[in-house]
Amino acid sequence: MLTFAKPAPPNDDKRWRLVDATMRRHGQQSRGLIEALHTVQEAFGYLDDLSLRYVATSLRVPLSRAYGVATFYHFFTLKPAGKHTCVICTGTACYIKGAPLLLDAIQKDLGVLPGETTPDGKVSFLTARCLGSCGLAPAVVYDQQVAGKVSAQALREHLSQWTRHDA
Amino acid sequence: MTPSTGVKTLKIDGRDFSARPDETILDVARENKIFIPRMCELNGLSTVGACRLCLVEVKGSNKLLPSCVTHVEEGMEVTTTSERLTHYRRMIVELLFSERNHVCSVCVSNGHCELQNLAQKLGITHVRFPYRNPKVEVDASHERFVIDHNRCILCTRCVRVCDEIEGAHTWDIMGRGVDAKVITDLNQPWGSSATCTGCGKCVHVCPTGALFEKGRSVAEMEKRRSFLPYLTLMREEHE
Amino acid sequence: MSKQRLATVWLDGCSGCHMSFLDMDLRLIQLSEMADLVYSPLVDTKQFPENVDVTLVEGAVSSEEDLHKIQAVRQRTTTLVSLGDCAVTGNVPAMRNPFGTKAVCERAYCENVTLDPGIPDQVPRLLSCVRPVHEVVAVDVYIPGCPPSADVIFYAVIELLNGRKPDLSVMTRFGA
Amino acid sequence: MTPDELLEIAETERESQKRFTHRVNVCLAAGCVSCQSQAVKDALDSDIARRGWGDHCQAKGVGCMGLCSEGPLVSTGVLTGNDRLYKRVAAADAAEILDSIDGAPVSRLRCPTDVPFFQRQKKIVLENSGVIDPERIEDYIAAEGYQALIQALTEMTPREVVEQVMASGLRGRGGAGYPTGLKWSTVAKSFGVQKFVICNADEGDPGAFMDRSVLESDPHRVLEGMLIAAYAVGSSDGYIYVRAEYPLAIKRLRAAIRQAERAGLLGANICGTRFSFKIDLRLGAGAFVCGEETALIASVEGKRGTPRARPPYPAMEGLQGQPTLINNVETFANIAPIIRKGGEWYAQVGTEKSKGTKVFALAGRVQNTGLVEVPMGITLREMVFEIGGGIPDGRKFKAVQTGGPSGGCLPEEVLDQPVDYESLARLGSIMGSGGMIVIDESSCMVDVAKYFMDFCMTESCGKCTPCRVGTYQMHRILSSITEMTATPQDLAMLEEFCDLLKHTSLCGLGQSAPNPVVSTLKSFAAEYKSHIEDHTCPAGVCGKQPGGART
Repeated sequence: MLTFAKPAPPNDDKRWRLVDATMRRHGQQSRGLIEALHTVQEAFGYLDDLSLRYVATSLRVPLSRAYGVATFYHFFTLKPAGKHTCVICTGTACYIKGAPLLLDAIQKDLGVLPGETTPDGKVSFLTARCLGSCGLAPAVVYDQQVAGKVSAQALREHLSQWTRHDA
Repeated sequence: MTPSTGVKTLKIDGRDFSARPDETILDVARENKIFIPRMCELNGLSTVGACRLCLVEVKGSNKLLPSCVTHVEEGMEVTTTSERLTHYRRMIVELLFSERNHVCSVCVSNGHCELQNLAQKLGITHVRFPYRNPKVEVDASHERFVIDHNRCILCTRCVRVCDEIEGAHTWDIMGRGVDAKVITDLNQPWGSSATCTGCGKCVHVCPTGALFEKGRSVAEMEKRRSFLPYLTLMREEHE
Repeated sequence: MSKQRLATVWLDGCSGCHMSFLDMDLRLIQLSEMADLVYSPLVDTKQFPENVDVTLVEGAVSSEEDLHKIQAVRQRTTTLVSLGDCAVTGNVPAMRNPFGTKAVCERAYCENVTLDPGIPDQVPRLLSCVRPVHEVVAVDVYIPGCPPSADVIFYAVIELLNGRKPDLSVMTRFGA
Repeated sequence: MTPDELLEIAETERESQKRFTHRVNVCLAAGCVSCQSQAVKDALDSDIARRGWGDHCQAKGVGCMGLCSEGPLVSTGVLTGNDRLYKRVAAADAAEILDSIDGAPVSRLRCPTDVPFFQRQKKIVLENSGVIDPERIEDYIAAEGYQALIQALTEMTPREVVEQVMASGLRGRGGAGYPTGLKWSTVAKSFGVQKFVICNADEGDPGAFMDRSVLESDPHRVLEGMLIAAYAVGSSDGYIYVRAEYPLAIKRLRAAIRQAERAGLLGANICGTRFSFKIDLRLGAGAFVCGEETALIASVEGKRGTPRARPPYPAMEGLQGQPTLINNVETFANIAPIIRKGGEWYAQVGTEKSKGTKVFALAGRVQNTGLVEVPMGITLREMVFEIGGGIPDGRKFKAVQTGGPSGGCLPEEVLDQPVDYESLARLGSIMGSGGMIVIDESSCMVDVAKYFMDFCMTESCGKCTPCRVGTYQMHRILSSITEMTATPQDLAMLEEFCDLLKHTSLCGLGQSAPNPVVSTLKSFAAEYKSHIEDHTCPAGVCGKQPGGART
């Protein structure tokens, strides 16, 4: 009978143990792919070819399918994030209450489009479909911290703190 | 004569047919030479009901049903062609043309292309919607084959034949929506794929000139598909 | 009955459709009995005249000149015909669209030029996007094909001159 | 756990709670947390300790109190009947609130509760929300939690459970409104070696946060609903498919599952019966289409979340090809009270065809934004002008959007219509999952339609042609209208696309993608006209604001 050996982690980075644990929890089955990718992203910040290949071969998922899954879901990113992240909520309530002004402000100030990181790697600019904080529209997430009723002015000030003196 | 147990009788375009319960409307139509347009369906591959060209009207249902995945039912009355269906089919084909860069005049599959033929069959003389003109690549890294994404209609026949018949699963879809794209392995050049066996089945099931053999010039790429139902049958016999 | 007024226009195309038009050979004489060719690259009229019954347009709309020309043609024509794939779909000229005008001009006038490279300013300015004729002005009849055969053109023109709207999908197709 | 043990826990918990004659509830749901309510709770805790009040006074973290726009919300005196609600509370206000606990309320922070926003609500799903501590199972049990489960397991047959759900008239709260009892009965009757129960917590509608609030405020209620469903249909495996964008909800769900397992309410031989059920979490990863049942199943299986043709329906062939029951969070949250009080009790609330209550996320240009639960049949006008408190800043009402990207925009003329499945559908919108966005005259309806089309375009999975390319073409036309370059022919083409997508798309996303366009074309045709014919935007949005030029 054909035997299948689970590949060894690509390197001795300890974070692979977390990924291994998730894959084990799902019985090394292909259905654990998305959960494994979540763990990779949590541990490493993003998914790259190395991790995709490792997860895919460990779970016996075709490479193209793993890549297809990783790019289908917008929560996954294939590029490392910047030092800070700024997520603008573009849910309906936020849109009605001025999210477009925030998008405009951030695009002008940082010169990047949603999903991009500034060339100096300081700030990643993302949009979210709805944070579920509609009561606080328009909402922005600065490095995991949700801020409500954000004005373009407040956003600009926050961004300039990140870009000005960044220790 | 009464049909034996399990056999269903149905009407397609006013004509009576009998069918096995595991057959789809499209299966019955095909057996009886009734043409229903389709792009994603190919005899011998699993069905996905994605292109929406094979939608038909079924009496008693207010929804249009994809004939490739809809199983026959006793007493079903199917209409395969109507003004409404033709209108929708035309729009769908026009959408396919508008999505990428289909330039029939310089295409390897000119004259042998399912999309081109269907457009003519549906009486499409122009595309009413603006072309999207996306910038997509041509990958000629494989030693024998080329993929030109400009001509891909995302029917996923290549994905399915590679997975279901060849068993390599080199192809899949990345991204989503209008930005979706067929890829090999980790979205790497086809020529560098470790899983591709170079069997060329994907090339031959591709309905357009998106997948072709190197060295073919305009209108020279004719595809061979007769192997497919044969392989599929062989496979089922072994299972 | 006075003769009808026929015109042909050449926008961004290879002139293959006009060649195909000429391929009608002897039938051109038959055509000339029904209509006068009042404007065409094949005749010497400088200005597109008023009151044209049928105009065949070859080529896509690529430059500002094309745009102005086709707008004038539309105004002065009763039945406007998109002749051939360039007019109908954009075809080969439109293959530049995904790349943008700047990159295309640089490739054409600089990268591939060894002697005195540089983007000229005396040629008509390119539009940012090559478009089929019907995206710019209303079109009445479409004759796809690259080029449509002389038979198709002859059939279409005769039908139009006789006041009928031909169904050409059975005779020709994209890329034919 | 036996029924008696459960009652004992409830009793012990109630007793220990009685000790606290004074209680300060602090909202720790995501809305208030993002306004620093945790700091308020911490300040209260340390002040209580400093005062040495620990034996009789407690600051308790609770779930959503509803009026999210005025957070952080704090309430006192809930048990004594002398309840007071405070709004926009800061950590610095802690001492003042504690000082006033037996005296006059702190008037500058006081939020009146005798207003329609609170008075017009009827709470079934949210009965524990803002009252119990979502992180403690004992608190849930003390509030009659898991009683319905025990009742079902020990006193009812699975069939009787289904019958009660049927009798309640409950319909799926995820959007389509399919009768829940019927779905349960189909799964119960389907044959499979294994059956699955899935809770759809992939709340994807932009502008909807009902499910998030329920999960954050009362996670055990959802588990209990799933347990009862599993018993009724004969399932032993459950999944909760929850958005990764809801970290707090995930954290509380994980904790709740652990607690329930420890208490013997999840796992093998629950309450000493032969019924076993386990629940696992699956994180969504940002794909709206996964709200569609078959796409959700694909995603739970670790695949791309693309829908497939139905039939076969998941109730017959779902996860791993087995019969699968999929209900959304709010649907499951309704189950425990239905079993506890009976289907007929539930059916008394609401309208003839839409029973019970519905939770709405009220947001947009309205005075009071937040979470409300109202009986079905309430009018749109009551929702917007009484509960919502009308439009702020002296502006004029323009439309109310329900059902998210699959719904429609309803104008002033229909405000007196009742909110129920049939009425909303008749008006050209849908109930949807419960997002209700109020739009005033400062918004352009073409721009709003474009916003939703942009959403559908980027969320289209790309599998079927009409949705993949059609949404792109529709978005292009809407953009040209907002850029004042569209022609009347473009408008006609837009209508053709509406028809095409509705009738030929594979799944609900594509089929309903035209709804916002159709409904605005119907009620706000003049706005489209003035963009196209007069090249002006009546609301002054298009061509000026960045919103008008977004791609």
